[in-house]
Amino acid sequence: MPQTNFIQAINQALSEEMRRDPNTFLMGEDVVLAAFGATKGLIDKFGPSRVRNTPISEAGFVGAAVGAAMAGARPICEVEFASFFYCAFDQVCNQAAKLRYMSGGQASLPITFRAVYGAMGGAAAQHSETVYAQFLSVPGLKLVVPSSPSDMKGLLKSAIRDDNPVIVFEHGALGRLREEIPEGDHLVPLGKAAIKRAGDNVTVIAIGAMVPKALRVADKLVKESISVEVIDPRTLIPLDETALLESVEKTNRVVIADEGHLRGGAAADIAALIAEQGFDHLDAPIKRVTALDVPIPFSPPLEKAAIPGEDRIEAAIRDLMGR
Amino acid sequence: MPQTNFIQAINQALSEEMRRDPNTFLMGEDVVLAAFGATKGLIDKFGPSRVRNTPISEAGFVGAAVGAAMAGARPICEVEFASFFYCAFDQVCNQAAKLRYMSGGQASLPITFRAVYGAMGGAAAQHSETVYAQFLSVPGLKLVVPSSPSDMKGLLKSAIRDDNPVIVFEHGALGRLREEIPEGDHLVPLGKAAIKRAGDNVTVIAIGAMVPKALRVADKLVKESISVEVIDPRTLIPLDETALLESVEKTNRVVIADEGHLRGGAAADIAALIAEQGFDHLDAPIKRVTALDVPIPFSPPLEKAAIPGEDRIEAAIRDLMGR
Amino acid sequence: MDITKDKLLEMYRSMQRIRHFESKIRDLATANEIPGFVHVSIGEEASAAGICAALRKTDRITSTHRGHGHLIAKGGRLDKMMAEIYGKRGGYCKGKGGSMHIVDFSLGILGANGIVGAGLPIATGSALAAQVAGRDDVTACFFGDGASNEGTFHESLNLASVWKLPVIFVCENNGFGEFTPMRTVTSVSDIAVRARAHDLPGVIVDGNDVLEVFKVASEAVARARAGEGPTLIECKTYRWEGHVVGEAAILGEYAYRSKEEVDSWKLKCPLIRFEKWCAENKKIDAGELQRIVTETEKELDEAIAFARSSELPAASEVTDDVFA
Amino acid sequence: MDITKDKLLEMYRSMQRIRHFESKIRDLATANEIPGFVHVSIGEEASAAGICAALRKTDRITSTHRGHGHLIAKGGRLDKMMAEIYGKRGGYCKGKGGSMHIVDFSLGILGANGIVGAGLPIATGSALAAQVAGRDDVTACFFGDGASNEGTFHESLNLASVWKLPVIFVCENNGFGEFTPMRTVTSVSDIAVRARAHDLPGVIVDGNDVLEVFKVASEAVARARAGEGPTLIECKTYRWEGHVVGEAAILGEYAYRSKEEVDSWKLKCPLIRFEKWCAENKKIDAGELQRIVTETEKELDEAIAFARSSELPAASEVTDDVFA
Ligand SMILES: Cc1ncc(C[n+]2csc(CCOP(=O)(O)OP(=O)(O)O)c2C)c(N)n1
Ligand SMILES: Cc1ncc(C[n+]2csc(CCOP(=O)(O)OP(=O)(O)O)c2C)c(N)n1
Ligand SMILES: [Mg+2]
Ligand SMILES: [Mg+2]
Repeated sequence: MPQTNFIQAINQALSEEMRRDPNTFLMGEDVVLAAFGATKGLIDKFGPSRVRNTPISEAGFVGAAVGAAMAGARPICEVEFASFFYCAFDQVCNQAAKLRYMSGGQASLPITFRAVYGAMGGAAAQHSETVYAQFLSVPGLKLVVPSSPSDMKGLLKSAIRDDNPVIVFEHGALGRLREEIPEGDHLVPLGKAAIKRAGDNVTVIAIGAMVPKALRVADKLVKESISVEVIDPRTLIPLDETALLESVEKTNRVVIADEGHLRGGAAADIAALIAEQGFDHLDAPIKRVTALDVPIPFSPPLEKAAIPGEDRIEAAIRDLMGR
Repeated sequence: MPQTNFIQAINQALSEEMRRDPNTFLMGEDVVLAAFGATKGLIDKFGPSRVRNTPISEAGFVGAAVGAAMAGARPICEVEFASFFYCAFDQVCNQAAKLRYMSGGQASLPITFRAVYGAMGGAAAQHSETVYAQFLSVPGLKLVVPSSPSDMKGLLKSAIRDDNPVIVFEHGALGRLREEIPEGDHLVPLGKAAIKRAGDNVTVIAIGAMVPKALRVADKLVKESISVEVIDPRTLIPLDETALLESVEKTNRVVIADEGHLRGGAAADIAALIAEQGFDHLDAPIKRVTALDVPIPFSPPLEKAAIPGEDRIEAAIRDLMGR
Repeated sequence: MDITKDKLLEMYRSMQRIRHFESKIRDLATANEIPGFVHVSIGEEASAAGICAALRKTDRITSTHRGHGHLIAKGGRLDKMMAEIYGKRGGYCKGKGGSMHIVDFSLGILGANGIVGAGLPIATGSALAAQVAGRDDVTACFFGDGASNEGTFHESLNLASVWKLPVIFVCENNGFGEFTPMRTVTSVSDIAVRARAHDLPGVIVDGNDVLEVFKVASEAVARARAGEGPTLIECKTYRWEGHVVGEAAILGEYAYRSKEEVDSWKLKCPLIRFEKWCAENKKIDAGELQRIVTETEKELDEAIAFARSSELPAASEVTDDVFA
Repeated sequence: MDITKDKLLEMYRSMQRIRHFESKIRDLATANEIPGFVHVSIGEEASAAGICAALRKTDRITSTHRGHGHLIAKGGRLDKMMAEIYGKRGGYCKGKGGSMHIVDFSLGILGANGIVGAGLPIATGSALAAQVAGRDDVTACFFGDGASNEGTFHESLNLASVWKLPVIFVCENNGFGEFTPMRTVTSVSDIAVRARAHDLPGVIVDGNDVLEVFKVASEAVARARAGEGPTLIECKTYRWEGHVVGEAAILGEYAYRSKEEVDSWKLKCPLIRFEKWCAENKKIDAGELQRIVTETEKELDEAIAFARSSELPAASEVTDDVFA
């Protein structure tokens, strides 16, 4: 089977789902020419009514996606860099997330948002945000952070079919990762974690771009007979709490690796879950490996220092193992 | 000494600091007539140039506060309900919080934002948000959540004098709480927690409106010889980690009470800190008492069910004590 | 333009239903029988009635914090609205929404909204959905003069204009945003002027004249339905009551506008004006109008009875309806 | 209006410094010697130079992602800019900002900005600070045609107009936002029209004619300084290069505009035009202009040498500068 990268995986998912459901349409800044490549060629397949370049008006077009969903469409709305969600936070947090609940369940809002997040090499503070932490406390949203092309395709397809607002995050530095993707209608359900590597001594819960890093560390440490289990929640909302807690029950030690910040980040969210529900299985403190609490700096050595690398995952594991 | 309520405390702080520093000025929607009362009479003291009603343009005037601070002023910017920050999230998260760091320390941004948050009785989902959780992961901001009039006055005065963007949150249902405020230039430093009640068996870390609730529960349980320590972080950034950890070291049991949501909330953030740095002192799981993960509903019985009440704080304490 | 008698009766009924409903809501909120913030639209009935009379059932509307009137004019049921405002399970949103968040999807009411300016992108998107699906439904979007200072106003007008979306932007200019006079925070005195910034027609209409509103709305709807794009209609009007029920208790009476000003607008009551017009033009006799009033009183009484007798939601319902 | 020879030389030097700097940056980025996203403004030099020539040192500017030119024209040092773009410690922001975030407070440069439309409220606030403090400093705000579709554009114009703030809004209309032609996403063909939505003067100027830009800017600055409020100036111009350096490698050459179109604008080069004008009007002789070119080349060489020899920041510096 051919190797597929992230961008191609996204393109396949969009193409298949837009073909499958004529209620879907795509909009966002420059989706026609596809700055990042993911939406390339869709204009030829689906035409200008279903593939629309928007003005640079995030609040306007994100809000329009909300309205379109309320009126029976199934919009796929791209927000280039996840940091630009800040320009449309009301539309996501106060409208999309809440309208169903506030209407007593009358409204259904099948919207898929896509955005690129994370430090990708010199994009600097305003373009490198790991924004998902700020959506965690907004009931009504689903949050998807795939770590591989195959998961991306399967999760994005599920997101598009979901009847709720779902945000699918794509790490800006994972674009070249390649793998085989199962043929056919490959779906990955929202809310199922994946054990990316089984192990016995320490659980590493890794999110998004941290998954490949954690796997490399696990590869390395196995030579020293440290057996690391790498588990990827894949979706932060809904969160597969059972899978995470079961892993901790097995290993009794946990590191949570996330590119977001330490304070108020997704790692804190998962740590709190385990400290509450998995406490009795823990033999050691819950370690977090995250970005430093600074805006992401521009200069490469500073950026590298700010975001969590393999060295820090390894150090955390060794610390827990006393080695 | 006279009893002062929250609104009066804010008014005093604003009035004193605006008199003290001619670089300060106040702007926001309806600050002249003062919908909530806190800014009442300031127009008469400081005139229309320093007390300005803005258009309903949150991104515009919050961004203007940022620009004014960069140009040497010390703006105090009111955003009525904290939920309206969503309309100005870029200006707070991507501009105010980051400009100093991105400029390599050239810019200093002495801005004080004020906003009312929380469930206040039928304000419904779009006006009842506990927004501070979403600013926790934004390095560069300071977050203040006072629980009493005296703290409000002292913290707000410190916030105005601080050279960084500080957001001061005021719970919408605490307006009538009264207490004596020390005379003179009453300042409470940012970053110092307050032990609101000392105790030995369980620590309750309570934020904002949860503090009076926790104190009432502590009052009740002392009759059953359960000694509850109630500690109020007062500022979430900077966080007085030492004080929180010391309390846990003493009591070995902790409940975190916050009106924000469970997932991704301020309670999760503090729980993660303790699970990492206070783990060895813990005898029991870290309990969180928070709002349910639903948008805050309108109808009074639903609102009551959604937000954390004294009953739930009490239950969590009893659970930890095995009683 | 000739308006049929049925249309005239429909508009009058709308205005009466709004006036009765809002007056009652004001009294109930003043008496603390209703929780939360309540904004009523007494004095502004003609714009809601005139615009919605130009719409058909499959057309949609978005509304605001001051939304009861729009919802009623689009056919909203008084009983379910009243029950919602009481926070009862029998309400439109099972008590989860309240005054600022009432929705009726079956009538194309996409909702009141507590966030100023939030309805504009939603209405634009609703019109976009119609265009993508090839249906000719129109969406009308109500908002205030204050909302026209939000960026979403301009972003929506631009998007709707570029894509020629079937949407009618209806600015109810009542001269105030909360307690702040429009002229102190808005650079222009006519919001309609702002249409030019987005190359769409901007029309000013006497918002207290339901017939004029209906005429202008009908043209805009026809344009939209024909694929010719959006229109901005500015209805000049006034709210008789405070911004929010209960404000006088905090601010005092006439804290930001004079009694004379308020009284002068009461003389321009859209209902009385319509009644006079009917009498002068011998269109509808007073008895027929009076019957509508009587029917409306009855409808309102029943709505209140329904709301009062409806149950409060159970605490266990709090977790329902977050996700589909 | 008579422009002094010093002013003419100043503007020419600005344009040359921009052209040289940007051309070099393009080459360095193409050669991967510079990290991150880089946007250059070749072809748009006249608007930066003409506007900033009308400002004094205590006046302030805000800029955009395509900001090098504005910063240079306001007096930014090429060496510290270059070092910043290299991510070096000797850069304006110690390497923390990069191309999109350069700031020089001592020169009133409040910063480039990576967020489209974000500079407008900041500029408005900068002007507000001047007004509150009773100083007569003016703030100029650069932004693109694309940015004029952001709500912040309108919110800022409205605020500045209502409060008569000393700010000049400068729209550099180059016809594109990224790869999207303006006409497909913008409802009007002249951004200046949008000034009317906020009751301020809107002026269109040939953005490749530095003399015209300077004249219009001088009038706007005088107005602002005199307390008469803001002006919107639309400079019609064009970017010769791609939106971002390296885009052709992804999209191919001429993916969204024709070679003919690009070439036709190169014929309108603002520098050549100015040189011709000098020759025709015998204002400045060619030798004097040539000396500026030579000096600029030397300044640039030194800037690159400075940037290359400056150290990268140490990892330990990452936690500095978050809080004051
Ligand atoms: C984004 C946002 N900002 C502020 C408010 C508070 N607020 C509620 S209504 C209102 C005034 C709105 O004025 P206008 O749009 O003219 O409508 P009107 O009340 O006059 O009908 C304000 C400021 C809000 N709900 N949402
Ligand atoms: C809020 C926001 N949305 C989108 C982007 C991505 N982006 C960067 S530059 C650009 C185009 C800007 O166009 P224009 O304002 O005309 O400036 P120009 O690039 O033509 O100078 C876009 C869409 C951004 N940086 N910020
Ligand atoms: Mg109004
Ligand atoms: Mg442009």
